[in-house]
Amino acid sequence: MAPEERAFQERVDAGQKIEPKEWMPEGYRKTLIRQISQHAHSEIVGQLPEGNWITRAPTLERKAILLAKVQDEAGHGLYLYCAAETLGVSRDELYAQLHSGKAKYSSIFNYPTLTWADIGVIGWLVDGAAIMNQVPLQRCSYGPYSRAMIRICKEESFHQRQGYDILMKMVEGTPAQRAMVQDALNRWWWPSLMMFGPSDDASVHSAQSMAWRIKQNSNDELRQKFVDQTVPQAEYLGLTIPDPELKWNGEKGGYDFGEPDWNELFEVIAGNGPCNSERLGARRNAWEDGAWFRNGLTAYAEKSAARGAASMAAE
Amino acid sequence: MAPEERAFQERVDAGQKIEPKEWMPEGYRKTLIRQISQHAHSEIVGQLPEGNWITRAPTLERKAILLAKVQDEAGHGLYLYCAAETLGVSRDELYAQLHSGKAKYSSIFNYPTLTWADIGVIGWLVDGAAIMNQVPLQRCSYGPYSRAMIRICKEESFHQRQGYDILMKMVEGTPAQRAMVQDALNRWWWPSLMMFGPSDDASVHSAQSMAWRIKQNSNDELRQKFVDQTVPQAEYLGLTIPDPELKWNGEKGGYDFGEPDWNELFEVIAGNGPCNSERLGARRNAWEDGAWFRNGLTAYAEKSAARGAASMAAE
Amino acid sequence: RHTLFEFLLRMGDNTLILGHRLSEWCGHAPALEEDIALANTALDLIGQTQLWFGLAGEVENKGRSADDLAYLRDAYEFRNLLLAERPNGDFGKTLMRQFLFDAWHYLCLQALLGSSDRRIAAIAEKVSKEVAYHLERSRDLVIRLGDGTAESHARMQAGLDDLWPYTGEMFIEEAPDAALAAASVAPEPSSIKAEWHSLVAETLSEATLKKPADGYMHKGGRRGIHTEHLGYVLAELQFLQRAYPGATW
Amino acid sequence: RHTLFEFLLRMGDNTLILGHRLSEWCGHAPALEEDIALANTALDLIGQTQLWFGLAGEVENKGRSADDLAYLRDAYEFRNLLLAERPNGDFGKTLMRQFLFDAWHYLCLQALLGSSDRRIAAIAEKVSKEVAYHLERSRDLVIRLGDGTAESHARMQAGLDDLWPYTGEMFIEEAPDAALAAASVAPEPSSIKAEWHSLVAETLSEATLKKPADGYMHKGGRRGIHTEHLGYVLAELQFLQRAYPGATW
Repeated sequence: MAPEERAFQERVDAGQKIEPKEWMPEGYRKTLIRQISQHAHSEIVGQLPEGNWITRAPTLERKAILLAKVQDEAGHGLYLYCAAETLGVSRDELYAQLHSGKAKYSSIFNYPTLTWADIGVIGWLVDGAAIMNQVPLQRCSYGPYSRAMIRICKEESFHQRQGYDILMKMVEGTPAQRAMVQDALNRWWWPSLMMFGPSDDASVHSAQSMAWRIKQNSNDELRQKFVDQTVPQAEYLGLTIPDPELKWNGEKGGYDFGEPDWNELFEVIAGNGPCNSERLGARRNAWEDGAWFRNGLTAYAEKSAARGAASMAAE
Repeated sequence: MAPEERAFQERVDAGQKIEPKEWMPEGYRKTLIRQISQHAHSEIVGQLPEGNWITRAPTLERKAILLAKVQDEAGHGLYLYCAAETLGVSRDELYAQLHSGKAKYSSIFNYPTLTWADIGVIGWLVDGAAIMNQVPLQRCSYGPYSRAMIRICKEESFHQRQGYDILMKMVEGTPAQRAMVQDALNRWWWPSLMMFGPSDDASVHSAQSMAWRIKQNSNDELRQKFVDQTVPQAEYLGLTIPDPELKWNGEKGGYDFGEPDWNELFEVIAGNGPCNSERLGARRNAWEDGAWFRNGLTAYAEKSAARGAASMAAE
Repeated sequence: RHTLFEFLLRMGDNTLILGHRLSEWCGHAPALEEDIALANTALDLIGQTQLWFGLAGEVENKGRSADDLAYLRDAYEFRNLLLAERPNGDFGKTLMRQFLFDAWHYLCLQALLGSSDRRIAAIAEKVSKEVAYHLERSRDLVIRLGDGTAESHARMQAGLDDLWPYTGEMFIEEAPDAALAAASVAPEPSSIKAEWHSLVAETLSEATLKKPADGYMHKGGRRGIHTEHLGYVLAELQFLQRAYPGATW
Repeated sequence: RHTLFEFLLRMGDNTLILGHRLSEWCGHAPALEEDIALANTALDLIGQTQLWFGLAGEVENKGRSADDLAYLRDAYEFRNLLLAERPNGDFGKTLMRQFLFDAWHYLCLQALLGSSDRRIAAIAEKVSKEVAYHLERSRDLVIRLGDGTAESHARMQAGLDDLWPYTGEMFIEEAPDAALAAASVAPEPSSIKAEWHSLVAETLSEATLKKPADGYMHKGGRRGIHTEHLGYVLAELQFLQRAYPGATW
């Protein structure tokens, strides 16, 4: 290990933050860019499934809350792209990677939102799983990422409570509403568990990421924690987790649960999910259809700068 | 008057039909082309306001009836374009005139259909007025037009009954439904009266058209007949005609009624109606977006013909 | 009985939703003849919906009318193929969707002619002539446009590529299918797969179009798991019945 | 009282329907900053809707909540300007619609700050800061895009030309207006016309856009006579409340 790499690792081990201008191993930079941009893309694509219900939100209050939430997500995207930019990659480059299919986003957003209950379940499970993943990242070794995460986590936990609140209201409602909630849980449960990634034995990159403090817990660890936290909440809502193998294991102090269909996860990652082509298509169209808008603003900025320079010269 | 023109007029006066290959005055041909194509365009554009409610028809039966009606209208357009073609003008030329704004269509279709009651009222009043205009045209001097009209009138009177039936059901229904019907009548009454054209003193072309038996009754005559027929129907439905001047005139054996706002009619004809730009825009888009389709079929037909010729030659 | 009811819903939901999609074209088709043909096909499909739902209501025996079934169920209660709810896209895509569906619909009805349930056989008898005509028409247009200009070819191919992943669902066995097949009420979905493929392959070849590889296939429609599009279709379709509950029209 | 109720509906219907249109953009805007800004504007407008409808329900005094007014009225009961229900079109048209509306909205709220009805003045006070910001933003973008590239200029001009015939309605007197003005509750619509025109003219000139001639103007929104678009908006917006009557969410 080169001396600067050793010094770097020592600082990481001591829990110090690495800042943009400082030396870092190329692999660290690359891993961070990949992880942060994937996270940013997820926030952006994540607008779509929830946006699908804004115009149909059942009350003005719910509509306002959902608008605020989606706005927060776009804001998270913005922080994260900024954090990635500190590593020397532009937002436009990252978009290009997303649009070409080279960069990934969370597979969970390739599932459709079919009823209003899905909005509740996304808040509860998807944001819940996201928080579980993100809380340790607040202590991540890269300063800008860590600080973005602190801001994001605060808002996410707010979103999770709002999602749970939607479900509380619905399970107290009519039988049709309760059925919608159970149906939504049935559809989102396994995809949510898969948000933690493949099981540890199948996971790549993990050891090095842990050493760099980009990752702090194993996938299976976080998944277990998520299940343990979620099952009692489901019980409180009077819902059935769609997993016949689920049961309390007193010995380990947690739940045993079934194996997700990893095949499905790999298929969805490979582009074969219910909404992959629509989500990516929507983002591509938004980008392409908006080219004139971005070019217009750039042209105006250049004209203004030229006018400013001309009037300075004239003075 | 030239001898052939005199012979022509004598045949017309004797109630004989003029057929496509026969000699006719240029003005007769032109007037017919204008009138028939305007009528054809009206059928085509007329699909749009009613089509607006097909996807939202309140029962499967009503949806089927409305689909059948709109299909009939497109069919009427087809007969009429064919009748116009016998006068030496192609359908594509007529479309070009429509799309450029040179040819007109009935102004009534520049009003929006805002509730389901509008579908009933269009059947009752708009088809009713159309029939009133068209019945005499069954005896028109030009053979193909006259025959098209015979076919069309039969279907239109069916449509009118269906429209009236929609309203019957609605006025027997809830207060909201009754209110919708009255509201629709309020909006469509005056535009329907204007379907007969300006009052006789302001109407151009009329005298010559009458002599040629292209037109058989004056605008005001038909309007009066329409009012006399419609008022009792409105009463039967329990509706109020939105005309404070309307009252029975025993002396003339018909109703007196107020003057429509001719200014509005001329404005709408000039392009300034609620839906002019949307209706014409929809038709233009349909035509432009469909160019590839029509070109594809033509190319295939040419290829097939060439293949046929090649295989004939090879034999 | 519930199995039979589910089967009838599937049939009626397919025709209702596809009929809805077709009627969205009203007045916007690329040629007058197409406006007429589309309205005519939609009209047939809505008529068929009335037959299937009429029988479904009878079988269910809870007093639900055909209109109740059409207008008062939410998306998760619909059993149509996802293909039927795909957005229209351009006219080429609409025609391709129609052809892919018609081919299946026709073969399905042919099989239903021999249903052990006479009421089903009678409906199949009644509507199979209509559907044979739909197929004849959509097949012919697919061929002509596929083998037309470069642009018409490209559009038909794009429509085909886009819709192909929605065709696999036609042949998947769902829970009720085995029981229906055992009772000779309806064929197993997979039983018409080979014939469908050969009919489609032959047509595409004549159309000079490339049959896509069988990759990932969407599914779920017949279990009530739809795409995000169906909710919007129903919001529009059902508006009046939902907004004025109990009113007669 | 009915006059006052109608006035409050107008205000709330404008913000509800325009908020709906803006939220249709969610996730589809041309830049991330625009996604955020649009969601933010929509959020403000929905919040304002709650205030106006809350007061409207109070004034009506028949127990209708803000949600009842938003979700359980049909199109002919809506009192919004036709401008608010115009379809989004491209992003330039959406921005132009926003600017034309914001300019009116801002001036209207400024006048309402002096309403003799304290509750109205209080709402105006509360929301006019939000709306001042909307106007600042939409005005700025109209200028930058009008004076941007040839394409952005052309798009903004097309949006303007298309929407201009929907601006005349803002200043037309309808039945309730005289009474409202007489009681100093709300300004006569025509009273802000000159200021609106000068604000708009100045902005368009800076944007190098050509102000259209004042020709035919659409009207009817404030009397409940809408365009064909509103029915579709409501079918979507109201679906859940209509499909599950009486449910709480």
